[in-house]
This record gives sequence, structure tokens and C-alpha cells, in this order.
Amino acid sequence: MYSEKVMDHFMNPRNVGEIENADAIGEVGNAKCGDIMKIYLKIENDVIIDAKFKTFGCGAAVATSSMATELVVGKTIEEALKITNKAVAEALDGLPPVKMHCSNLAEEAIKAAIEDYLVKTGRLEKNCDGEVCGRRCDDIHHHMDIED
Amino acid sequence: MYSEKVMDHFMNPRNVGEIENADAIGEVGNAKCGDIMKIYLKIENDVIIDAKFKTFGCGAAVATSSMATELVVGKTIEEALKITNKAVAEALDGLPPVKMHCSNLAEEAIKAAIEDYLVKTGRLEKNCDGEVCGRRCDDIHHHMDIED
Amino acid sequence: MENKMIYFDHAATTPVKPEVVEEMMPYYTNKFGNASSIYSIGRESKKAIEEARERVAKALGAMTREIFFTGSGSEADNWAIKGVAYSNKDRGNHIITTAIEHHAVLHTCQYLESDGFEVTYLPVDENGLVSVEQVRKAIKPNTILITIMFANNEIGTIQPIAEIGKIAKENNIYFHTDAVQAIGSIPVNVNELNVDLLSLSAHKFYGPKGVGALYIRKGVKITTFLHGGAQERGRRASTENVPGIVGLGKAIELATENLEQYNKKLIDLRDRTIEEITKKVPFIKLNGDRYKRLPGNVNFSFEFIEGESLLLMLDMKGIAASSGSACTSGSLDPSHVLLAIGLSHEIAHGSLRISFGDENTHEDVDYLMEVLPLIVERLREMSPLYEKVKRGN
Amino acid sequence: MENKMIYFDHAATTPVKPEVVEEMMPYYTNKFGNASSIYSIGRESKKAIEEARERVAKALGAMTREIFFTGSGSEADNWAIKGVAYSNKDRGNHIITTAIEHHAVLHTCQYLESDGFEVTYLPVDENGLVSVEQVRKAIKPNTILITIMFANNEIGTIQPIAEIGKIAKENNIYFHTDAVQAIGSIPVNVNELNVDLLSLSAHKFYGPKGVGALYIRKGVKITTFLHGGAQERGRRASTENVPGIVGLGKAIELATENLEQYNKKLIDLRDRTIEEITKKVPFIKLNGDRYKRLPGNVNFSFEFIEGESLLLMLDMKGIAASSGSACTSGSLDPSHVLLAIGLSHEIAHGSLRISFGDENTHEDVDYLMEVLPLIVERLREMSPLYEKVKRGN
Ligand SMILES: Cc1ncc(COP(=O)(O)O)c(C=O)c1O
Ligand SMILES: Cc1ncc(COP(=O)(O)O)c(C=O)c1O
Repeated sequence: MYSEKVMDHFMNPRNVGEIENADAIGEVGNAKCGDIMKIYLKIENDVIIDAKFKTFGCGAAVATSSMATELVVGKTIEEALKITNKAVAEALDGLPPVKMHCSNLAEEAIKAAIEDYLVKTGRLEKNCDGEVCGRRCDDIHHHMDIED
Repeated sequence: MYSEKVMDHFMNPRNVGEIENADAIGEVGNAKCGDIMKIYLKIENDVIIDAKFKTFGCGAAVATSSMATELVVGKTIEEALKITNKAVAEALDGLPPVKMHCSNLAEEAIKAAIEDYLVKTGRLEKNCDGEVCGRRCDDIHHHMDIED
Repeated sequence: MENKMIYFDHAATTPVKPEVVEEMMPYYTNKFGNASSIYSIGRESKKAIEEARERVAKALGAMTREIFFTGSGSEADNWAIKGVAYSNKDRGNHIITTAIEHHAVLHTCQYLESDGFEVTYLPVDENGLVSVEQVRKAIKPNTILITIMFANNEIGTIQPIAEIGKIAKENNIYFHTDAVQAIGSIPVNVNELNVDLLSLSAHKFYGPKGVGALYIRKGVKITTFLHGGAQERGRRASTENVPGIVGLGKAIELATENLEQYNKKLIDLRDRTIEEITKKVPFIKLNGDRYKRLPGNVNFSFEFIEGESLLLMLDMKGIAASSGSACTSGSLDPSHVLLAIGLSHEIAHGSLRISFGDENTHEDVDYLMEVLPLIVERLREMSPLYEKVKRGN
Repeated sequence: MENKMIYFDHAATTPVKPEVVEEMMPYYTNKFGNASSIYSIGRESKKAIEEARERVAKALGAMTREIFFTGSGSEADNWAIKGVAYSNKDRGNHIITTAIEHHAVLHTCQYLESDGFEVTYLPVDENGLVSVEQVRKAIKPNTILITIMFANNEIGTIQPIAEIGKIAKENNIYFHTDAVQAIGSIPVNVNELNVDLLSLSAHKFYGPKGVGALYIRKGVKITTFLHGGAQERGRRASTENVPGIVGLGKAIELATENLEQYNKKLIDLRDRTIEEITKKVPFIKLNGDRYKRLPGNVNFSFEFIEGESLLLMLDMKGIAASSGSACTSGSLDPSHVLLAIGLSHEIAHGSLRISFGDENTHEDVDYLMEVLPLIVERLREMSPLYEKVKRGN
């Protein structure tokens, strides 16, 4: 089901944990849907210098969280905003189709964190009834391919 | 499926053939239904002294024909008329339920032959549009036990 | 009774090939995991199923996602026909089939008739062939499904499936074919034939009993037949029969790999048998088209005798074959197929089907030709019908 | 990854016992005859099937003529429910079931709802038990069928089938029970229980996958589900899966022979596991009734973690188990059973089912208790939900 790389990132996730006094925190998903990802970023001069995460979710959710934290470190916030779920999945040698939504979670968590950073640094209005904060389960879970 | 005795009477049928100048001939069944039995009797003083048969039909039809000819020889016509299909089947150590109709054929062939004898000897009016001459297939074939 | 057994009833079922059993075995005791489970032995089962699906897809020229495993050929037929009928009843309620379908199709159609559908049962000619023109003429505005078998199980006749497929496509009508007898006997490619649904059953091509498959072309509207769990992409519930599916996959691969060579061998046995019986036994009739027939199928009617008796005597001589006699069908009437090609009841009762397969040899045919004419003669001598013929009345 | 594999998922499926495989084997390659054929190897198949039928009948306290083989437990459920519904719709269109049935029952009922039937889905209490009183109250003049599972596949709860059977009988309503999880786990006698129809599936009691049976009490009005040939006394078409049926027969005989001893062993493992988990792991909840549950079933929810992750980590440690998490069910929601007993989505996602079987030992439980608490702790350390709890918000 999962690639070796996914299993590696699941069994030995990189950057698990919290960052005290993080510059940005993003949390997406909800417990009802079975997955939540919370990402902590340390940002200096708009460059992400550290990232940590906590995730409640399936194997793919944990692995994509781990990979996402690896991908963002060293990137500017602009670069980080360009990280797509596809890129996260590819970096993991792919995900099973039914699990693709978990890579969405990572992309969205990064975006949410950077939004948080932009708000904190006064560059963005807080605006959080939207997309990433309170989605419904079936927004993030792709329907299984049942009737073709 | 069939008892050993049925198979014996099928593989080595007794009394196959015709009797030249038979005193009585009975034929029942029809080709459409897949079985015809024709029995020839030699009768002296109302006692059956010889019997032969020809049968077109399944294993059970052949075996019951064979057994029927064995059963009638030595019997008076009254006694022979009392031979039931059950008796023929029992003499063969039983028949599978779906094949019980084949023992009907034997009983009816005996009856038809004796009727023929009685007609020939002037003791009965010819009366043959009835039961034994032109039955429909589903009269002699018992319906299989499908819906209990 | 002899110990030797010569099996001439491959159209009824086939032995499972040792290579097939071998591939199945591990899935009973070691790799027994439920294919829906996420732990390792579950994933192995899943993988084995997907490999089998690929083999089936390859054999049919289909995509893997178009192959759905079932519990039998009959289930595939039921699903295809009921599934398409109920799913498309807003478009129409008319179904076209033939009079010589297997009961799995025929009784399903009859059931649908009792539920408001209208079914046309096309007749066949004396060789058992349906005419393409008749199919075309039977189409009505409310026709939603054509279901016509690929090759007949009794008389072996092969229908013009590609031509019918073309007509179905032109008229935008779903086309199902029961290919249970065809797979492993003749080449089958779903795209060349333009079929939308196709049924198959493993035990007809040296695979295990109790497992079949339905090909469903992508996009075909079809309801679920077996409701429950999400197996087979949510379309056919039941914990997957992993060993059975693995066996089906292996068997179809083997069967299609050597098809040409296998066919040649069977045609050789078949043609020789047809010729020799024709030469040696009087009062007979070959049933089914002489050439458009399955490589392994021989079907004769022997006048004046009844099929079950014939089979029993052959069995006593160690030969296993079958008949369309009522006595062997469990019904009152002889085979509906034999009646449909115009045989009288009498003659239909006296039919014999010999269906050749892998293990059969020319020696088997030698033996058959030694035994069969004598048995036929013996039964005829016992038959009141033959008596009349001999006497000339 | 370790080589050792401890299998704790017997509710999903079981390995086939070697004695069972052994009885099945000859029917693949030597005794492969079609059971409808009249020659010797056909008759042998027929005999083998009838012997299996006797074994099933004996195990259930039924008559042989009341046992019908199917291709799975799901097919038995589909047949029972659709068959009775369609055959009795002149009498009414109301069906009573529960919210915690297996999908084979639930989705079949939902399908019938789309076809004009009315279905009452009875709720269960927090232990997963349906109340007999509620069943009684749900009965209406148009009720034709009650279908309530014997034992739940997820939380193991055993329903008061005998009491419900009595009510059904008093009210002259057909009563079906899905006993797929019960057979081979607890004693089942169709007459003591007053059930009219009962489904079972071989692979749940060390028999092969892809074969099941439906008990149909003599006289029950039920339509055919699988149309076609005259197999199973004309009621269920398909060439008989002889090896599968033989395997089912042997397996049910073995399973019911040693039931008492087997139960004791499982209850021992189960109770110990429940106690130790309760003692060693905080923030948990036992799902299903503590006592009215299958001998082999343990089901816990572990707060703050998700089931699939738990299973994967257990799998890496060589332990096979299952979960009601959405991630493992292939749907968006966690198990409908866990929701029906009142769990929140969050907690339902974090469930773990351990189902013991034949090969399990106390050493296996030792190992589980070594591994499980650490894994739970590890996942919790990773969980943003646990973080909040530790902080006290
Ligand atoms: C309670 C219950 N009913 C029905 C089924 C369906 O059985 P099968 O998967 O053999 O079709 C199962 C198991 O999958 C089950 O646990
Ligand atoms: C043409 C045809 N269709 C359907 C079937 C049904 O297949 P099964 O018996 O595997 O259900 C058969 C064989 O029995 C067949 O020959």
C-alpha cells in the first residue's frame, strides 16, 4: 500500500514536536474527520529555519507531515507557499490514491502557518472562517472511486 | 444415484426382446416424454408364463422394465394387476425420488398388457383413449421438488 | 467397471491444473489475510488479487479496472443482466437475447419479464446460429440490452459476436455476452468484439469452481447485485475468495497462452470423432454448425435411444460424457437448445455431447469408437422405436 | 520488521485448518466432476456436497434440506433479505433491523428502501445491545421480516436472538439472523432460537473464503436470488463449488465439535487482555458489552490517536489487528457500529479490535502488552490532541 519512503517517514518521523515561541503555527483538519496537523515554524528574515509538527491521523498523514517539515526548512515563505500537495506526495515516492487528501493537509498546514506569520507580522488581516480552518470532512477526503 | 440392483438390471436386463405371437402386448409412455415401455406376455390359463420387454428410456426405465418382467412371470393375471409401482421400485432396492415415475411406467405397462389380453379374450371392451395410452409427460413425470 | 476413466465432459467442468492448484495453496493456510486489511498478510492478499485482475484484463484486452470477480459464471450473468436492466430502466425496458442461452441468462431474463421488462428471445437456425439481421430487426426504441452467448455450451455453436457488437454500438445499446464456454477455447478481445459486458467462469478453463468474473466496460451504467462491503471497488461485496481469484488468474493466463496449439489439438480430435461417428453409426444427426463450433465440441443425436441410458453405459465403460436428455437435466423436457434448433423431443432425448480437453488423446477417441457404436446398437436392440424402424413402420 | 507474525484478526478471516485443506484437495484435481453429472466422478461430487450439507445441518440442528450453499456470507444475507422481501411483498413492505448490522445486511436494506420497502433501523444501547422490547414495539401490521445479527463483527456484542425469535414467531414474522460471527464461536441451534433464516460464512471458522450457506426453514417463502441452473434443488444456480463446500462442511464440524473448550480458551485470553489494557493504558474505552460479547473479541478506543496509525505500528511489530477508523474502512466516516453505540467521531477513529483465535496463546498477549502501551504512548506524543489534554485544555 504505502511506499517504503512513506513507511520510513511514518515509523521515523522527522521533526516531531513543538517549537517554543514559534513564529508561526498552523493547524488544519479536525478530529471528526480523523486527521489534524499542527505545524510550528521558526522564521528569520522570511526564511524558515526550523519546523516541527504534531499530527493526529493515518500513516499517510504522519508521513506527509514529516516530509512537509523537511521540505519547508531553508525555504523563504514565498517558496514555502508554492509547495503543493503533489510535491509532498512525490517526495514520498507517491501515495495511494485514497490517501492523496492527506498530502492536502500538509500543503494547507504550511499555508495556515504562513498566514499566521503574516497576520502576526501585520502583513495580513486575520481572516479565518475560510477554507483551511473549518472544512468539512468530505472537502478534504476525496471520495473513493466507487462508480468509476 | 442408482442402487446396485438397479444398475444390475440396467446393465444386464432380464427378458429383453419380443414374444412371437404374444397373448398380450402393452405399450405405455411416449417418445416425446423420453420413455416408452412395451411388454409382451405369454399367458396360459390366466397365468403369465413368459414376459419380455423393449424399453426406450433412462436407466431406471430399463431396470424397472426388467424387474417387472421378472415379477409377473408365474403370477395369475389378477395377481399381476396388483403389482404396484412401489413394489417394483422396492424390488430394485429403491429408486431416486426423481425417477419414481419410471416405476409407474412398469405398473402401467403390465396393466395395459393385461387389458389387451382381456380385450383379446373378449372379457373387456376396447377402451383406450384413457389413462395409460396417451398421457401427457407431466402426468407421468413427477415434478421435481423445487420450492419445497 | 473399469478403472480407467476417460473424461469427455470439459464443457461441464474441467480439472484444476496442478500449476493452478500450486499457486492457490499458500492462500489457504499461510497467506490467508483478508484483502481489505492493512497489515502485511492482508496486503499480500490484495496484491495477489490485483495480479490476478491484471492477468484477466490481459487475456481479454481490457483494463484492470474493468474486471470484477464474482462467485461464479452464473453470478456474472445475473449481475450483468439485472444490473444493466435496473440501472437503465429509465431509458427503456426491452432486452434482446436468444432461445439457446444458458439458464443463467434465460432464467434471469424470465425473472425480469415477471418484473415488467420485455424480452425478445431470438430463434436460431437449424445449426444453432442467430442471424445478425434478426438482431438488428429486433431492436426497438426501448431496447436497453442485448445479451447473446459467445459459444453454446451444448452444441458448441459460435455466434457472430463482433457483428452483433457493431450493431449494438451503432444503436447505443449495451451488449453483454456470456463467454463462459468461449474463454480458454477461442480468442476473445472485448474491444475487437465491441462487447460492454462479458461473463466468464474459472472452472471451464482448468481453474477452480466457485469463482468467475464480469468484465464491465468503463462507463457502463450498472447497479450492484451483491450489496455489502466495499470489495471490488465497492461494486461486489464479499470477503474476496483469494485462492479462487488467484486460481482464476493463473488458469486464464495458461489457457490463453497456448490457445492456438490447444485449439489445433482439439479440432483434430473433434473432426475425427465427428467423421468416425458419422461413418460408423446409422440414424444420427450432428447438432450444431459443422464448422462454427467450439474446437472441443461434438454433439450427436442418436435416434431411438435415450441419453441417460447411453451415458450410464458409457460410464460403465469408463467414459464420462453428457446429454441433453430430460432425464439428465432434472426437468421434464429435453434441452431447450436442442428443441430450438428444431429437433423433435424424441431425438433430443437421444443426444450425446462429447467435449474434449487437455488430457484427451487419439487413443481416447480410439476407445470411444470401439465402445460407442456397440452401446448404441445394444440400446437400440432394446428399444421399441427401433423395432418399428427395422420392420419398416 | 520482525518475522514473527501474531494474528489477532480472526473476526476478519481465519486461516484454513490443515485438516480442512486436506479434505478439499482431491476435489480440485481428481474428483473434479460436476455434481450435476451422472457419471461416477459427478456422483462423487454430489455425494461430497450432500455430506457437507449434513454436517452443516447437524451443526445448526436443522434438516439437510434446509441448508443451501452460497458463494459467501454476504450472498446469504442478500438472498435472505431480498428473497423474503420480494416473495412476501403482498403481505407487507416493512423490515426491522438494527443500526449495527454488517454492511451486507445494512446496504441490502438500504437498497430495498430505494425499491419501496420501509426499514426500521433499531438503535442499540451504549453496549451495543438491541432491546427486545424495542423490537416488539417496532412491529407493525405490514412487518414481514426481522433481520438482526447474532454477534457483532466489530464490538462482539451478542444479541438476545432467542427472545427476538420468540417475538417474531408470535407475530408470524420471518426472522433472519446474520450468524457469520457466531458460528464456530458460540452454540447456535435454529430451533431453540426460532430463527427462520440464518447466514454463515466458512472463512470465519477456519474454512475457505468464497463459500457460505443460508439456512432456510422449511416452508419459508423466499424468491431465488441467483437465477440459472437447477443446483441446490433449483434455488441457487451455479456449478457447485465442491472443494469449497467440502471445506465448509469439515470446518463447521471441527468448529462445533470443540466449541466449549475453544470458548474457554478464548474467553481467558480476552478477559486477560481487557483487564491488562484497562490497567496499563489511560484514556481508553472498552467498546461493546463487557460480558455479552464473543469469546474472542476485544475492542478498545484509544483517545487522541487514529486507528490506522496504530495498526501500522502494530504491523511493524508483527501484530495483525483491525480498527473502525475511516482510514481503514475505505469510507469517510468511522465505523457505523462505533457511532451507533454513541462514540464521538474522534474516539471512533481511534479504535482497535483484537479478535483471538485458535493459534493464539498467552505468550501472544504478553507480547501485545509489551508493545501496545508503548505504541499508544508514542502516537499520543505525536498527537496535537493529546498535547492539549496534557496542558489541561
Ligand atoms: C457479521 C458479518 N456478516 C456478514 C459478513 C460477510 O461475509 P463474507 O465476507 O464472507 O461475505 C461478515 C464478514 O465479512 C460478517 O462479519
Ligand atoms: C454458457 C454458460 N454460461 C453460464 C454458465 C454458468 O457458470 P457457473 O456454473 O460457473 O455458474 C455455464 C456453465 O455452467 C455455461 O456453460
